[in-house]
Amino acid sequence: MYIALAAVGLSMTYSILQFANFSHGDLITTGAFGGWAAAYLVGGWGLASVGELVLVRATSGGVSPGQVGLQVFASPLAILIGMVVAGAVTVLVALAIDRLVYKRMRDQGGISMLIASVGVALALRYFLAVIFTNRKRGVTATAPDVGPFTAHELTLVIIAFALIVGLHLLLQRTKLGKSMRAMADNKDLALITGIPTERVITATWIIGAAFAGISGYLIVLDRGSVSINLGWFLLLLIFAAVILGGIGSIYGALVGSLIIGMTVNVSLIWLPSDLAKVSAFILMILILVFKPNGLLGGVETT
Amino acid sequence: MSRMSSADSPDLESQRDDAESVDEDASARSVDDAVLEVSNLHKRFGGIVAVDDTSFSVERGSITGLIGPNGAGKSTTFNCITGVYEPEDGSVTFDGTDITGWEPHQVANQGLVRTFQIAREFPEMTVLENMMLAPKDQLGEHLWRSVLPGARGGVVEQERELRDQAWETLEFFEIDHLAEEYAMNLSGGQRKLLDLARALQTDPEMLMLDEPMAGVNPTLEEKILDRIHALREDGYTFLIVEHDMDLIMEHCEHVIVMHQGGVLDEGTPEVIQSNEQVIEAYLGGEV
Amino acid sequence: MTLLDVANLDSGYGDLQIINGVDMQVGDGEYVTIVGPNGAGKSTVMKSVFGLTTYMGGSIEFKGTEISGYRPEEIISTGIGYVPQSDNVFPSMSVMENLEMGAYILDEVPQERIDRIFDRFPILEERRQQNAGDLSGGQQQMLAMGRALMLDPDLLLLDEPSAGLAPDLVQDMFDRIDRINDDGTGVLLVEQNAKEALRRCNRGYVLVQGQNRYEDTGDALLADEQVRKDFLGG
Amino acid sequence: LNALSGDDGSGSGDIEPRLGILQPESGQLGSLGTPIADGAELPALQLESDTDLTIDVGRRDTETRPEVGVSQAQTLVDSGYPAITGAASSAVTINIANDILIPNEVVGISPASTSPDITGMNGDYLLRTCPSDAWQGDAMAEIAVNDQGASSIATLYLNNDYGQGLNDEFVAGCEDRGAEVLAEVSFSSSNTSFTSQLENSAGTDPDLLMIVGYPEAGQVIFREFYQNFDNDMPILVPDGLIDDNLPTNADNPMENVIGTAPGADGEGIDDFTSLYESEYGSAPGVFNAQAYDASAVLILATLYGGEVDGPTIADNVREVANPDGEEVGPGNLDEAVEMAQNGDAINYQGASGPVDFLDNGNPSAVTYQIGSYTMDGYSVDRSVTYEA
Amino acid sequence: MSTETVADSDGEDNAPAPMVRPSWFADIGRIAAVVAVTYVFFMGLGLLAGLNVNFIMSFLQRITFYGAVFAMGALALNLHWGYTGMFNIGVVGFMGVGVYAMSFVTASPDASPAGLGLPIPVGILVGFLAACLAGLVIALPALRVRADYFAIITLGFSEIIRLLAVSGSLRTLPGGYGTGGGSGISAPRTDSVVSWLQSKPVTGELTDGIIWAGVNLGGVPDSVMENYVYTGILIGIVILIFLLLTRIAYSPFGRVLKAIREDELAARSLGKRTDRAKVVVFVLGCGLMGLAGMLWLGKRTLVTPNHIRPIWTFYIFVALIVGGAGSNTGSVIGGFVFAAFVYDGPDFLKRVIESFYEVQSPPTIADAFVSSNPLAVIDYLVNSMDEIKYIILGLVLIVLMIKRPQGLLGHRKEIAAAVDLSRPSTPSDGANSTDESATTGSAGGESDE
Ligand SMILES: Nc1ncnc2c1ncn2[C@@H]1O[C@H](COP(=O)(O)OP(=O)(O)OP(=O)(O)O)[C@@H](O)[C@H]1O
Ligand SMILES: Nc1ncnc2c1ncn2[C@@H]1O[C@H](COP(=O)(O)OP(=O)(O)OP(=O)(O)O)[C@@H](O)[C@H]1O
Ligand SMILES: [Mg+2]
Ligand SMILES: [Mg+2]
Repeated sequence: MYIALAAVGLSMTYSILQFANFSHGDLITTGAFGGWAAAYLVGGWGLASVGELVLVRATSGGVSPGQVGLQVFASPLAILIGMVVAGAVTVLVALAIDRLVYKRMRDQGGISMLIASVGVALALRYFLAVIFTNRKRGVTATAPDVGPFTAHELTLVIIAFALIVGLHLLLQRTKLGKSMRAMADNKDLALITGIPTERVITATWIIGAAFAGISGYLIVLDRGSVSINLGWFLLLLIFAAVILGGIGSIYGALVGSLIIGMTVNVSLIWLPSDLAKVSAFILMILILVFKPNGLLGGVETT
Repeated sequence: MSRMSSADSPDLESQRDDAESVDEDASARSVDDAVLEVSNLHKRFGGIVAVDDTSFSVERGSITGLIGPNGAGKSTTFNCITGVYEPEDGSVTFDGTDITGWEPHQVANQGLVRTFQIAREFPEMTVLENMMLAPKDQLGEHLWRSVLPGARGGVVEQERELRDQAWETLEFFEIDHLAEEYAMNLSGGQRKLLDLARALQTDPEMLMLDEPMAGVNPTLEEKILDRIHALREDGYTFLIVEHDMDLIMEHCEHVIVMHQGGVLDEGTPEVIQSNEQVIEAYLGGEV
Repeated sequence: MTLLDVANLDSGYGDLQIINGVDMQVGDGEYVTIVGPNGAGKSTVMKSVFGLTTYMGGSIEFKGTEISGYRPEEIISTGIGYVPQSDNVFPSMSVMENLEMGAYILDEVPQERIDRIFDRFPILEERRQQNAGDLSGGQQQMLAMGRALMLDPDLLLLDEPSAGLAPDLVQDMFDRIDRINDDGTGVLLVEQNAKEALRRCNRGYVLVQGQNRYEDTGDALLADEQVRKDFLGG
Repeated sequence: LNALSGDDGSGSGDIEPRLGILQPESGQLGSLGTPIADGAELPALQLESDTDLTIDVGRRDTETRPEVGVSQAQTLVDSGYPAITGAASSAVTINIANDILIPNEVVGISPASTSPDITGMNGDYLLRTCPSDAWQGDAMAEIAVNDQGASSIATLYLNNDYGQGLNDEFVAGCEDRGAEVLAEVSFSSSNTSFTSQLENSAGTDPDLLMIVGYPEAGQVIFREFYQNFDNDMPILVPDGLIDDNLPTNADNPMENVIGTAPGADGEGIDDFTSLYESEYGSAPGVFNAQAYDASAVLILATLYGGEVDGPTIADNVREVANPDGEEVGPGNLDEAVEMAQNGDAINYQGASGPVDFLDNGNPSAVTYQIGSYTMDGYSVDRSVTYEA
Repeated sequence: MSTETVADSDGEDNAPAPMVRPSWFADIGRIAAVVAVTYVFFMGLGLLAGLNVNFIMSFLQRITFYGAVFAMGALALNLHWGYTGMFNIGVVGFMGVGVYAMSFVTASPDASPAGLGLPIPVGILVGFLAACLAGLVIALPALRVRADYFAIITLGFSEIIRLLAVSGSLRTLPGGYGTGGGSGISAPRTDSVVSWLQSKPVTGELTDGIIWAGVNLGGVPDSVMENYVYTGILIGIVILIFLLLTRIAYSPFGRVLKAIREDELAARSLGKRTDRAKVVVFVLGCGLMGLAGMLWLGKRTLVTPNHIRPIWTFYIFVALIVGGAGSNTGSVIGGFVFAAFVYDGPDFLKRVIESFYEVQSPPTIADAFVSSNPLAVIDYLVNSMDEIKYIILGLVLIVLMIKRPQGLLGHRKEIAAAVDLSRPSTPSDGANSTDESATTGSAGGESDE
């Protein structure tokens, strides 16, 4: 499910800005650190030095997640504030990067932007590493169970679902959705029709980055620990989900994520756990090969 | 220039009378020497029937026009013949060989080459490279020929010939000054010219041109038409989709009219021009 | 009064200069045609007016305001509509959506204009839900034209609108342009269907190699032996 | 052999020992590696302050990754370090030894690589102050089957040399003792979630679960374990998963976890502990004493041999470390140095144990410490000793 | 007809500057120049900082070695992506197949996991064929799908290979064979060909001579010199691949590849058998990737799954892009420059900085800020050099893409044809044709025509 959130964000920037954004994973990480820094600050105020809290337990030892009590039921406010900050910080970072990097290369091809995004990915990730150190650490307190799920899993699903529905309504009800599609379709023509392309791009980044940041934050909520490689390790799966579902489609991203998630789990029934991912990838390849869309698409003549 | 009058009036008569059900005498027009025969072709896209039971044949060595309103199914017919689409039903015979459902490259290598309505140049290759690509059966297209020491001599020899030929063609189409430019930097009309010139380079038996003159300057257009006639004299066959009626009437000896996916009528330009249904469906008040 | 006044324009793509000191005017409600060989720079002039090329010098005034530095979305709101030569529809949006995009800068989509366009091009109404990319070549041309008309512009730039249209529609297209022009909209038209275009317009330019070669009334150009021979196919 | 020291005329007093330290100061073992490297640097710091000896120490980080380790080792070797204390992870150590140490005749002593695979390698250029897991696996099997009375067992192991080696020894030991092995599940360090692996191992409901890995994955494994399984299932972990921060990172006191680790109870342990604490302000952790001993032996062997060069050091390691000779240790390292420089026979008795090397490079005896976790960290409860 | 048309009047004035057909020795010269400048740069920097000469020499050897490896990878990728437009992002998977196959063939039968114990050249051949075969297996389904699907399939493939290699289930198979799981397979090193060379009469003397010269004249340890010799062999192979690919590039076959990249349907409509060409090229490229993998990882005794992480694919992509996709010369230069400045360079710089400055760093940046020592922040940053190196790497990439998106060489038109395509003056001009064959020889490779 969290893949879905991240995938929706990636899918939007992919289709509208016309390049595969390899820094998306690190936007996720940015959100995770930014959000948890805020959550720690709010939840752990007074328990430890501000520095220790803001850096989310950068050194070994020190205050423990249990002490701070970071768990949805124990400190819902801290968790909520953390989530909002996660989105906000990521949006700010993404917009700054767009100004500094991508804006200067709008007229270059997708490949140049892709490479630049790899550069952004590295710079961003290790910038985070310098600040937060590259240690992996636990950050959440153990969550109680609610039915078959833990409270954190449930939180994740509910928020992700709400966000996706919200986005759907936003795009349905406003011109924004259409202008985004128009830009994805034919950018020159979009210019000619009077679509303020720069503003659409900004909006795209805001949505894409907010989704990335929040998903990063929620992933950590679910998994309990955070490290600077969080987003990068997920990126491949997210790309697979996006492409599987069809670039640019929210539901596609959703479905793609579910397929990827399910294959991994279902194959456990027959295969040793270390081969589960293998079967996911094999199935993915099979779907791609036999999906008629993949076979017929691309031929266009008039 | 001699224009063959190959129409067989009785059949046409019957078709005109019964335009809605052409299928009955689909391959009715008896052509002495048909190089291309299309019969009962069907193609649909979802709910839209683009080609609906189309049959016609093209005489060897002729310039045949294919006309019809926008959306009549002309381009789709082209695509079905050349293997871009696979028709749901019907058959295509070229030069005595059944080529239904063949791959585009097989069709092309059989000697049937087409151009596209919206020119498909290779954008990041120079105009010359575009031209050099086209000729069939190049020795150097075999990897080992191009790479193996000692095997390359013949390739180089052939390349030289092809190059000279390419320059000649480019000069004729007046785009030789652009030879070393990337094809993507050409203007709209120049691209169409390149597309046509490139198709000619393949030295085909028959050329199918999808609106070759749309966007081409009239002066150049005349020149190209002269060339087409000259080639026709050499035994080439042309099937041309065009909306320019003057051109069709003046240069084609045989005209096929498509309407709503089927063949509405065919015959000499004069006959077509006087067909009420054709006028209504296509020509508007022009004639 | 001149609606559009292009003076001594230099422009091109990147470092490559294509347009060399072109002068061109379109008066209020005037109908002007540009003809010329392939690659002369006709499309480039239009793109330059719309801010889509690299501007290198000269001036472009619209209704007395210099617009050479404007962004396309600003230019469109000053009242210029543009139908480019190729790639002129949004291929994976429906016909209806394409038309709606034409009215993007308005707050609401004017239904009567859509109706008027459907009146003129009934096939578009029939295919309103189809993706524009699946239309036939001619149908796409109609759609592009319809899209540009959604805004009722003061000046309409048309780059070869008749290319690929069936003869009845070609006539129709020209009639339509006449009527748009009669309603007071200035028209700047690029056509390879040059004779017809020159017959109908007020004035014409012959553009060769990025420079003005001839300028006169349409009829005068039609009558000129040299022009006929070199550019109109005899 | 000590005649060699005469080469320099005035004795070897003015040679400058050069010691490389190659430990994982970041990466999977990052949290263990830095204290180990500190321990390895300690003899040099101690000697530089207590004597007028200067020791050139080159300290580099392997990031717990073989390719990084190899290139850092190459850098050390190219810069002229003839002896290296390192590495920690068995996978890294094996790669470094094969690709760099042995071909270049540079002596490496690993304080922490316990994989049984190392036993068969070149005992002159690759030695260790920690024991082979052949022993630890057996010790763990003993604890599991005989102490804990487990008759069914499952394992979850990191799929590298260390994890695979220890798992194989442990499983063999358990089977020898008549216990049934329900599942052996491997995981890779790049995994982000281990639920399915836990399902396949802990999910078989064994009497005891054995987990081998490093803290970075360990914290996630334990977090997920406590979320999904019975908190009372006994879990046995070896040295790699002994880390004081594990309970806070997993947010659980981990009281069901029993740990084993090669202990440090040599004669010099108290001297070492006080030295370490006064230098770094914290108590030493796992393998810190072994690291100290490794460095100390290398320095002594260099001085005893009188030449800063790999083969000479290799020849003299056993001379200074194995019996026969004056017993020296962390407490009197400055005197030991003097004796080595004079060519007197010495027998280094370390912080971790007697530090006697077998021909295959392994130590001849070892003590295992058995301990348990609380929220505050790990503490040692008792120890057992093995001898070759 | 018309006499005054655009083309006739002064079309020539507007014509683009005539293209110079690059000849391969000029290109190799260019490559050599880049390498030489890089050497001088690092040499100078190192000596200035007073670094150990051996260290510098071995650093130069290393960047050359990695340069050669990256160049091989980039060349193969250029064949896929630069020429044919096949966006293969599973490069490392094919490398992995090659290395694992080679290791399996050459590992000793007594080792665990066991191998076949065959000589290294056999292993390399088998590895190459295995990588080709893997390419074929992937090509058959993958080439039928859209470009972005193709990309994800190749990526999926490389992950499958890695996951299989790391999997515990395949660690040991019946017969003692297997992947060895996380500990990989240990096999003889490919650079043992150096000692093999030394044992042969003629080559032995030559190799010994080179090593002797390095040791005695340069004072370089012989281990470093042996590495130099091995690197030299790699360079030789890079040159061979370079010539092979250049020959492909300047040929009708290369032209078909380009056409596939640009518009496959149009190429098919001109009668080109694009599917066959794609399979051939894909398989060949995969084989070359396998070769690159073997020569790189085979230098180690152990092949582990760690070596086939996707990051290596990314490195090779960057190398190719730095040089300029579509150009073979660019691929080689890109590979070297990437290895020298991006992959290994920052480490060198750290050494240089360390030689001037001793740092004592606080554990976190927050501590650095509150620390009483005003320099603590700077100390912290210097200590974080490992991270900062990646930040610099990222920034370099960004700046490069903004300022010089076509790669270091700028946009080059390498015209896909076996002859000079400029307008023949007159068909029967004798001087012209000799002129031509001269250019042809230089462009096409050996003068065997
Ligand atoms: N890929 C497609 N998907 C769906 N419908 C299509 C597709 N291609 C063509 N059509 C429809 O099929 C019909 C025939 O199209 P076609 O392109 O063959 O017309 P045409 O005769 O070439 O027209 P024009 O003269 O305008 O080019 C049209 O109604 C068009 O909308
Ligand atoms: N994007 C571009 N980049 C570089 N050069 C271009 C580009 N587009 C067009 N050109 C060049 O500019 C010149 C003028 O092109 P333009 O499209 O304006 O011609 P045109 O007069 O519209 O011709 P046509 O009647 O064929 O459409 C041509 O020589 C063309 O090669
Ligand atoms: Mg058509
Ligand atoms: Mg134009």
